[in-house]
Amino acid sequence: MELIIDITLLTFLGLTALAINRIDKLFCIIMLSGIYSLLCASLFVSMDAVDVAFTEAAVGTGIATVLLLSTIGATDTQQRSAPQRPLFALLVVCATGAILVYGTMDMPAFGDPDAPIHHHVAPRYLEMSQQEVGSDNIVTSILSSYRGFDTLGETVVIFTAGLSVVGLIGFRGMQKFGDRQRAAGITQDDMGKHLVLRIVIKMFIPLILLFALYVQFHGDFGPGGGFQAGVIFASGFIFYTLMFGLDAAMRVVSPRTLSYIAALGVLTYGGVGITTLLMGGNFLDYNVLRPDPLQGQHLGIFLIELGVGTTVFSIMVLIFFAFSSRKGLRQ
Amino acid sequence: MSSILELMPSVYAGASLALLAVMGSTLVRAILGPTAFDRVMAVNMFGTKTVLLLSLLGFLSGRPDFLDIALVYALVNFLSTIAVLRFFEGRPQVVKQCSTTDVDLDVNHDADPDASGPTTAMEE
Amino acid sequence: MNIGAHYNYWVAIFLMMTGFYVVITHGNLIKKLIGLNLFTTSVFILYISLAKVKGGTAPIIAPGIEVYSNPLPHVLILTAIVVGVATTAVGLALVLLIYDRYGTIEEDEIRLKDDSL
Amino acid sequence: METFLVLASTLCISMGVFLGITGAIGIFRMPNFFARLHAASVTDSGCAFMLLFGLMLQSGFTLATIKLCFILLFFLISSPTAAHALAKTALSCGAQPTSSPREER
Amino acid sequence: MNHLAAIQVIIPLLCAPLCMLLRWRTGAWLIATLATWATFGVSLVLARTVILNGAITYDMGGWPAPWGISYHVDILSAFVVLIVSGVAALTLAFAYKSVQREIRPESLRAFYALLLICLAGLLGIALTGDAFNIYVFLEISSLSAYALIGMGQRRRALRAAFQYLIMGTIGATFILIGIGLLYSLTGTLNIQDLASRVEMIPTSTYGNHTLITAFAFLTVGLSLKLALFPLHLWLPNAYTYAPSVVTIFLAATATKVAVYMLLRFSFCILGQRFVFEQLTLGNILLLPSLAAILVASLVAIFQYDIKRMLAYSSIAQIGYMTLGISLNSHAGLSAGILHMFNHALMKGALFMVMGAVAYRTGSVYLSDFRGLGRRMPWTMAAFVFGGLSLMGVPLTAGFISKWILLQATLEAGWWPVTAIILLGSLLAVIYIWRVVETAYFNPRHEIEHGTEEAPLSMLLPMWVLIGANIYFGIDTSIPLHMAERAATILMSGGTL
Repeated sequence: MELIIDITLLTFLGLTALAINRIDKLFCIIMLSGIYSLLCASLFVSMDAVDVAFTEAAVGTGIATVLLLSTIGATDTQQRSAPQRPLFALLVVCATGAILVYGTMDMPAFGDPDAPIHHHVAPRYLEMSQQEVGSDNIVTSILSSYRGFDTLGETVVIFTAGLSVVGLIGFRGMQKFGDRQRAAGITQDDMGKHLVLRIVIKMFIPLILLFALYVQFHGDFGPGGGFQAGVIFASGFIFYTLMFGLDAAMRVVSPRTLSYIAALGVLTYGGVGITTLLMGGNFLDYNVLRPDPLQGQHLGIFLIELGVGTTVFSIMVLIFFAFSSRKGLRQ
Repeated sequence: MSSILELMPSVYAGASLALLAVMGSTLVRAILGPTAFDRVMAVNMFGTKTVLLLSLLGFLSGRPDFLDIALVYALVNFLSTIAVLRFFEGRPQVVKQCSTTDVDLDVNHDADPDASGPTTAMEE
Repeated sequence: MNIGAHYNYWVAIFLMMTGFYVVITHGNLIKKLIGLNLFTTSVFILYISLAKVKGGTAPIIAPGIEVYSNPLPHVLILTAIVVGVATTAVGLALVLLIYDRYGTIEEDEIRLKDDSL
Repeated sequence: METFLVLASTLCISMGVFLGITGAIGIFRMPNFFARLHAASVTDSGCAFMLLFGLMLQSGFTLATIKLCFILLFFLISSPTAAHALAKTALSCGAQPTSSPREER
Repeated sequence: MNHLAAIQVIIPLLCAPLCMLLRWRTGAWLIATLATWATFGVSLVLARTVILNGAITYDMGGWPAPWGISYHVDILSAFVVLIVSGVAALTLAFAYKSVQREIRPESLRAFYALLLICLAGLLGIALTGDAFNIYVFLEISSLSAYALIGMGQRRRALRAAFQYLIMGTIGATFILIGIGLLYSLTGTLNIQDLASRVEMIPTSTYGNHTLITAFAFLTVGLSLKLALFPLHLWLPNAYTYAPSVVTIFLAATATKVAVYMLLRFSFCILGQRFVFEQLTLGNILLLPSLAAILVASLVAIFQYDIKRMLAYSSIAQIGYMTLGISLNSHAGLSAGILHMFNHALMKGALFMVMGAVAYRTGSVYLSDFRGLGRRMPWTMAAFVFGGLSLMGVPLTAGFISKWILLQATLEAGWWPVTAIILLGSLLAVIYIWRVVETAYFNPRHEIEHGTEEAPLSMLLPMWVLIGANIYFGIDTSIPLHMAERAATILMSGGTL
């Protein structure tokens, strides 16, 4: 049964990818890339990758589609140029594809239980992580404790993305949006006419933020964690901005404070690492945080998930503010 | 008694196959859809069907506590629909650019962004 | 059942190649970024299909379940998804500024505008 | 009791699936956008309600039922609103709901 | 003090958010400079401890090697870390004045934070002993590099940054595929554990195909990051249109770390025996490196924008490094590693001269250099010395690495290759002389706009680099010794 679901989802993915390649209207491609991420996420669920499906859906369909839409909102929705040098590209692509297929010939079959990767490092995570780290969700325990330095790198990558948007577009660019709107005489640049939508969204935003907090602190026992919580929290803010306009949203939280929150998030994560250093353990070794190592692990994971959540939330909202502040430039 | 409960997984399996078929047809509509709004509707419908498929998969694989993911899908699906509507807010000429078939919408004058109200007829 | 054994990998490779093709041929900068997104997402499918164990469930310890899928590729892919989003965000910021300064997001028009200086 | 629950949930799920399939056929048969939107959104909400209700019957009083309730609640509110907003924007952006299919221009 | 390896990466990584928290703009520069000087100090101590008592391993989070992420710092990593943090310290000292002219004041804090993050990414790659961690820190350094290049004044900087982003991400994804295939064969991600388990795979039967494909993808991905000849298209635009400070930093460090990754993956993980005997990496690398040396130097001669000329000469110098590696001999390898060090010194100094000239005259075209010999004597003198080192004139660092490379090629009996190396140096003489001739011997310059000498804060770091160039040309003991020991470790498969 699972095989049939896998194969159908994969054929849908192939179909969407071909459609994305053929259609030349940018808006249609963005919609199809939204569907592509949804399909990917359901494929991940059917392959038991629950946290990854969570993140891929929240990021691929949510944030990426919203950012792409605000980009083509500020630029143009027409793809004019025909594909250049298709034959050469087809050659290169087929060559790489052939090498890859040649490479997978020796790989273990799909779902084969005695593949090497299931017998070397992974068994210890599955057996020992409850005694050593004390969280049911093995992925969270690896993410935050065994390979915690990778997650610090991940947080810094998100922080870099936010910094580059701030460096390239700049805070003043975002502030200028307000007076550019007023100059153009558009007083209410929001979806004022949608009364029903406004009430529903006003009702939903607090629930969404509450759900984000649930996901944040539920990371140990079920799918979820800092990154997913940050994205959902940011989608609550994005809902607010879409409904009530960028000016109102910027009055709620200004881009400058968002960059401070992001910096504090990364510093929380790094700070936990440095306190473990000062308390005698290695960098990011949570056992030294509390007398009882298991509690230390819980405290450490809690703090760094908080750091990841704050950083991701503030950077996602910051990038969205920067992109939607370019909206008025085109007219 | 237990024989009745054995029936349920096959019901789930049948339902998820049907849902896959529905998702397939929505996907085809999303790719072919003449007007831009068809695509938005198709994506919205695709999202809801995926949520239902996930709930069924959760029950099929015996781990019903994964329904948080289904809830996030519903949330994200709603978010992308609202973002698209925000994108189309007050920009009718953009809608024509985004429709694939260059159906000659008899637009006598280019509707300026603020004029609301129907000015064109749009169908296959 | 050889086809079932490698079907995942072959479709992942097909998606990779479609994304790669889109990146190489299409001049529109936003379409290139979407192609890049296709390319990286299909590498994730390759990783996750490595991790699946037949008969295993998600790596969240639940009473009475013995066989779990391998959690390590999931962690790697969580980081890689974040990297993918960050790259797309920086790419889109650059596209916005390129449109600001060049007035177009088609690669050949940009090249024309630069060569005509 | 057990058999009743099983029968009820099978009935609900098959009803939901039936609605889903009608929706799928509807979006291809309907002449223009608004008719298609009507077909899609009505069957969407219906299919979601019936299917989730069927699953709720199956899972009894556990955490899963509460989560299913949340999903059902969210669907019942968000799906019609999204369809309404989509129709409103389509109307304001020039889509003309033709009264009858014969006026094919 | 065994936390050195962790502190080395943490200082720049956590000082970057600090830069963002300050409202005081020059404070950001202050934090950045202090952070880089502290990192340089730590790298000196680290290098000393590694030289004295061998490789340091440091388990992040307290988890032992194959389960957690562990840092393995051997001579080669310490050598690369020394280069990267030294150049970073001097670049930040140089950056105070130069950035005020080239970066918008409001995005100054973001600029310094990104520079620190790029430094942390490069250091992270050099130190880590975990294959996936290399990919994460590679992405950190490349992402900040895209943004830094995009901040250039001219609109072409945006185009160059976008092109670099596309090619860089494709390269990084190829590396990710390579790591994934290696992981699917062995099950671990720690480099030493990976190396031991790759040996166990009987490459004749099972696992041969996947190993070869993993090696192919890793080499293509790394040579894209390395800007090896056919895949170098992003480098000239990126270095020409980026702000001068970014060009100085990237030119002297980013490609060296990419060479380090190539060494680490092909020698330590896949094993020197497998890579060179079975897959003949030697011949695969030989042709592109020779092409790089010749074609890049030839193209450099006809460039009017001197920064672009130096960018092409960087591609040629990278050809020398990969040539050293492809010789597959101890001497060749140590020549390649030593050239990483010398090239960082040369290119750092030359691009600092470009920064000073751009600071004074606004652009670095050949016509701007007319009469600079008199008006900016110190800067142009630094250019002359840097040029001499680039050509490989005796008593300079460039000569040492060329000399050892020539010995290695003669020892291997490839006399046509030695001829090409000498031809490459000859071409270097031509394109350096072109600039020196316009600067010193050009007759009268019509409009004598009063550009006086570059400020002291720029001249000092420039001359420190030139001094290092000359000092390490004469007393080559330290870098040569480190390069040779690194070569022995690599030839023995990184387990020593």
